[in-house]
Amino acid sequence: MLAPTFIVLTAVGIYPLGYSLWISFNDYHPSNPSFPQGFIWFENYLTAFLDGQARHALGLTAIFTVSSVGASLVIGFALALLFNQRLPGLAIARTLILIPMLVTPIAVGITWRIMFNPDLGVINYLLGLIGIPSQGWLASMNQSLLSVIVVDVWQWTPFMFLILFAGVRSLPRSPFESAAIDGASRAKIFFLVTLPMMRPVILLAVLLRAVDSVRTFDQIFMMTRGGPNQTTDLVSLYLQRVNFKFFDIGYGAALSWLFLILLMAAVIAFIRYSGFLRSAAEKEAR
Amino acid sequence: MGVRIEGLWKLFGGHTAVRDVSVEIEDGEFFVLLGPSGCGKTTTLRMIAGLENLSAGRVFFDDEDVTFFEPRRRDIAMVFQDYGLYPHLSVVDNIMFPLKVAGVPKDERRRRAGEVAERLEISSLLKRKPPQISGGEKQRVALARALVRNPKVFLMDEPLSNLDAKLRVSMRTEIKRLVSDAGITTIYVTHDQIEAMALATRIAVMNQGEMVQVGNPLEIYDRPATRFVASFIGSPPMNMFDGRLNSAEELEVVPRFLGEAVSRARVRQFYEQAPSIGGVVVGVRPEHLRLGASVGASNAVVELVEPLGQSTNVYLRADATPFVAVTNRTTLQVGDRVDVQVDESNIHVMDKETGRNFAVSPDDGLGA
Amino acid sequence: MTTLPRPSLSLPGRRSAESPPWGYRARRSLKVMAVYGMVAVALVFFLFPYFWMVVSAFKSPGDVTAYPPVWLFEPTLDNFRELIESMGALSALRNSLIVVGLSTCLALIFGTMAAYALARFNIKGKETIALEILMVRMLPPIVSVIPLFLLARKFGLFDTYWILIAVYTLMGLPFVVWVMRVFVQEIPRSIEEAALVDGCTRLQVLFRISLPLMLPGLAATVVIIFMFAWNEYLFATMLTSSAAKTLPVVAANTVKPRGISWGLASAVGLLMSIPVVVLALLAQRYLVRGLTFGVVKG
Amino acid sequence: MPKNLNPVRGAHTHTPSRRTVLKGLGAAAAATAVGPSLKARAGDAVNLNIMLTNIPWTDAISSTIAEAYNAHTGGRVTITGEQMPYEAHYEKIILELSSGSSTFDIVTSDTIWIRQLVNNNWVTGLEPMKAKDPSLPDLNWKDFLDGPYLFSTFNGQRWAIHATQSTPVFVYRKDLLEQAGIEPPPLWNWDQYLDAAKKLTKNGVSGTAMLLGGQDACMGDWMFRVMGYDPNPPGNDFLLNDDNEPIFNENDRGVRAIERMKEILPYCPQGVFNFDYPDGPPLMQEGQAALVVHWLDMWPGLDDPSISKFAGKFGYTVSPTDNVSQHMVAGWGMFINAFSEHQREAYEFLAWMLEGPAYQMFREAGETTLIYKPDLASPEVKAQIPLLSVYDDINRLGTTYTAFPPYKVTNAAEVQRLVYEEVIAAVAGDKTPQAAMRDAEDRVVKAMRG
Repeated sequence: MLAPTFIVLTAVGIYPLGYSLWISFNDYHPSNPSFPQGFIWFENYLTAFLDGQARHALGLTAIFTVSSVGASLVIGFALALLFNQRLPGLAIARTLILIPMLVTPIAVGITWRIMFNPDLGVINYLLGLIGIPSQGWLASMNQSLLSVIVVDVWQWTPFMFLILFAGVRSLPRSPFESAAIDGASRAKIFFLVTLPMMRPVILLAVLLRAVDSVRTFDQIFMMTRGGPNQTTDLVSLYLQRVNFKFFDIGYGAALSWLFLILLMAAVIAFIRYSGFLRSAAEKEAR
Repeated sequence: MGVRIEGLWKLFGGHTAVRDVSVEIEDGEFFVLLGPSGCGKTTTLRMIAGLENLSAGRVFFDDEDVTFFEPRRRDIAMVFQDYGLYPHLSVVDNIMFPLKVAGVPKDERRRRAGEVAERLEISSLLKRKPPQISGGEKQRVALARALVRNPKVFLMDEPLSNLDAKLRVSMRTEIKRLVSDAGITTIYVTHDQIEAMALATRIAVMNQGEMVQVGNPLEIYDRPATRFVASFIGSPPMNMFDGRLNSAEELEVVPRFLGEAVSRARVRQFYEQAPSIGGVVVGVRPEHLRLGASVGASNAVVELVEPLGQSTNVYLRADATPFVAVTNRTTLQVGDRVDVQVDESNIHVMDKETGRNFAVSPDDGLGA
Repeated sequence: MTTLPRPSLSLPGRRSAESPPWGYRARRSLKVMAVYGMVAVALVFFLFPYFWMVVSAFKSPGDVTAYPPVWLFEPTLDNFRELIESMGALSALRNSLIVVGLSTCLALIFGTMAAYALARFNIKGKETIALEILMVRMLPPIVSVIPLFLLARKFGLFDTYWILIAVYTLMGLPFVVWVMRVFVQEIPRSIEEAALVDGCTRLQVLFRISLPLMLPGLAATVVIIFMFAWNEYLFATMLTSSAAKTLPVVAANTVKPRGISWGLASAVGLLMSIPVVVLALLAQRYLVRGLTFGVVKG
Repeated sequence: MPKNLNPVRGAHTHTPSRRTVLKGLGAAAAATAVGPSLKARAGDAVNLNIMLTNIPWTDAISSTIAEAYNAHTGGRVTITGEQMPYEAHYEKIILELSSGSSTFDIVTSDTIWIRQLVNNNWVTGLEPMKAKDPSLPDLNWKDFLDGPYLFSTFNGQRWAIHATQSTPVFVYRKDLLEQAGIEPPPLWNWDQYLDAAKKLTKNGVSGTAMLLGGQDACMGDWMFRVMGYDPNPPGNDFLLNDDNEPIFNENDRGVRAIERMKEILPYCPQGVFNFDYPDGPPLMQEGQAALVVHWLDMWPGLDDPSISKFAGKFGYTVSPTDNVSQHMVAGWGMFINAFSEHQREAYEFLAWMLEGPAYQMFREAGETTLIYKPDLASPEVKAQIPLLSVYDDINRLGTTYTAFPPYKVTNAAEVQRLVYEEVIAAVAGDKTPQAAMRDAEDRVVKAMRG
């Protein structure tokens, strides 16, 4: 019964991976046959270690991922608690709030680019109405990263919310009532009971979001293409440039592999450190 | 500490879960709220705990109005049906939790938790987490957590219902011992009448949101105020038969021997209480039926015999109407004809419509 | 024994006329107002951009770039007309439906089978498998797009439905396996064993007994993998040309070098969001449950 | 990578000829009619697939022109076009053609990528085709502007028919200049431009605008300024000399161009660092900027009252300059894919295009960068597209044409990107202009390996 999955995985997943691993040891410029081509051992990897732009992109990606996931965790959690109230109308609002994650990232990028336009966009217009001076947003080197983070938070907080909400909903009620009766204040209940009990769900949501977040491409490409002055030049955008602007496919593959290894190391560290899979497995065993 | 509730109401949307419940519970009492599921007993308890907002009414602890106090300000302890343990904390941390949020120093916390754990014989579990221990052990931990802080009032919401039958009995006696040792006012919710009888100093029977009778266990058993109470308490349940009070003279009921057992004077007494009412329900507890060897006037046939060791349930039929009797060991066999007798004082006659028991006078066990 | 009230036969309303003190009610309604206030803020933040997109889809080129923005305008369907008439949105829509629909089905079937196997038969190293599945999700798509392009060329799959279907099936598989494994585990073995005793074959058990029980999980999974495939752009643009072009490519095409066709872009965004939003609404009851991947059992 | 170096395969020249015979369309072709191939039997319909981008003249190809040509061939040849976003066009060309794909028979391409197509033998030269097969129709170039020759000719050979020609145009708001008491420019130098930008910045209107967010657009902004400083031998591009050595900062002209950009930065709209081609027109239509210098083909619709608030208030002239009278040209060409199975039909189609009416259809589809002389001579067309008046100024000032810089190198996209990154870093103030130019030179030299 595993066979079809295995076949698809091999044909569409493993084969391209193997191919790109091989290519990463080559100098390969399909755009320019007059360039040297062929097997060059680890030269691409060595180049990558000296590549300041790659380091820059990695740093930006780290900031982007940590702040975007962090912000959507906080907002998503707040929303999950908010929507856990039993009040009329909240069910509809809860459904409506899911819309951002359903919209095509391409369209999301274009729409926000329109709205963020410092001179013609509706956001600066609305801010102007309440007396806030207009901002550069995507065009400002200080705000561009923040702006793309805002968009990422906008689009994916609903996803985070959905997972966290499911978690909050499935929590047993009695420990909270115990805590209330045992004399704990609201804040203490939140920090001593809610948060620890939500831990596995939070870890899962963070893991899923982080893994998706580091790959974010479409929206940012539509909004800034890595600019201005490379202030939003995340790894995914840099990889796209190396592969599709410079057509340095071998180097692009090497960068991708290094990135993938780094990411895997981070994920494994996260899983080991947090005991996430272990606790899930324990749960399963019961 | 005494607990007094006055005119408690709880409405959920259009549904009335608790309807004008008032009761006064004395200091040190073991008070049981008994009733079928959905009768409002748990809601009442939760309103006393402050976990549920009340629609109307007042809650007093001694003479202090705590109606609008948050649970944490009421100085109470509660044991939940599913124990309400913190799954992420070890047993000892669970027990210490109330002390921790109260700001008790760490050494003191450890000492007190250790003492309570000792008393409940769970000292060997302290390092484990709730998912790793059994239901009975969880129950003890929950009790320990409740006891550790010496609360003024002890609330228990069906604490034994998730345990298996044997454990339930042993925990029951244990709870009674622990609570009476501590002398803490306890309010205990259950749907199990045996549990209620065994534990309570007083029982309040609830049905459809109303408190229908309050009294000590034997009062409730012997003098059920309504048809509901009569049928809810006792196992096997009270035999009930449709009947009519045709006049001040005659109680008509099938099987006939029941009607015949009631004296004219007593029929009149019933009739005077409600002259206009025709339909009644006649009830008699199985153990109040005496089975005599058939001496000519046998009026019933044995249909089934269930020897339970201690006692025997005998299923009978008389005048085409089935009923059950409880006797000591017997040699009766299926098909035997027997003579069934009953004392007039053990026959309950209840209003078919309102359910009121005419055999119990208004001031009989129900107070003023 | 103290004075106790008689069993009360009073009608509702008698005592309830006595209402809680003002302070108590006010505090509660303040809290409710605060909740609604925060919900309103959240709704504005999460819905305004979508609202703006919907509004822009019906604006004429002059209105859509107008500054200050116009709120009242004469709605026009020109954007949709242009999408269909000159940008091939209809055929792209058809392609998208075929490709995404088929790949969603395949991923569901294969993934559920794999999940069933993983959950039911004792396979060692479940933790490793879960990790590997996660890895597939982490792959930057740019790593595999060029090899896949060459592969597609070699086997004549370029610009056909098949290559995209294969890619999207792979994209969806990890998700399906992960979610469905949990749902399989939640089906009591005894139900299946009862069916076996009753004379079903293993396959019949799967299709008649287990599958219906897994439906909520399947519903949630469908929405998520459909959404990801439906919105996928990089592979769609690299592995197709005219014949199998899907909607995201059309969407990207609305960014014209001489001016973003803001109206067109909004129209295509709106058009594309409709099926996903409808699906999500239909399955939203299951979404909450399906998305916790067994970390919590809901 | 082994490539098919023979641009024209026998089978493909022969079969179509036979088709033409049967259609009775070319007597000369009858001589070469040989064995039929299974693939393309006589009388079979042929479909020409064309790689397009999303601009008006390519819209025309897949609609009105396709219809007209289909009618012209009696239904034998159909034309289909696939539009690529401009952003994805380059990568699509490389992926397609480097893998020897015959998906597209004709490929449209921006000037700067031409060398890539030619050097890699991915496209078939038009003149060699004609030389090999004299039965092919003549190509009629005489009705077109001279500029495009610059970028479609290599080694004395024609590689494409040119579709458009773009050139820098200086767009200004006539009304605002008048209000500020500024004499409108026939030809300004950069000091005059800066001065005007300063004066025009007020009341929410920026004096000028640049498009610094796009690789090509920003390079344009910089190059307009670079070329204003030193005379260049005609035909030299401003980026590399004939030995592919960087010359863009000769005599510090690159540095000075960056300094110019920094000088006008305060008089630009806020979004300037993220603006690319698409952001330009709405900005001007809404009246957010008063002056701009940019490619002619990127400013359509300014005089269309249905989308522009300031229609009719724009003036157009040549780009400011200090002491040179050269004018850059760039544009798009249509190439025949060397791997196409319908090269002959493709050639015939291009030849038919050059007859003229197709270019009128470009205009009807909204194209503003016209190269068809009869169109340019028509007063109605000029009234309809006031932008075209820039050609009059070019002629009046006697400027000469020069091609847009990186067209001479094979990896033009990469070279352009490297220079762009350095220019933008300097404009943003991350580096001094001198350091940026030094770095740019280093990186370009490295990128020229092989």
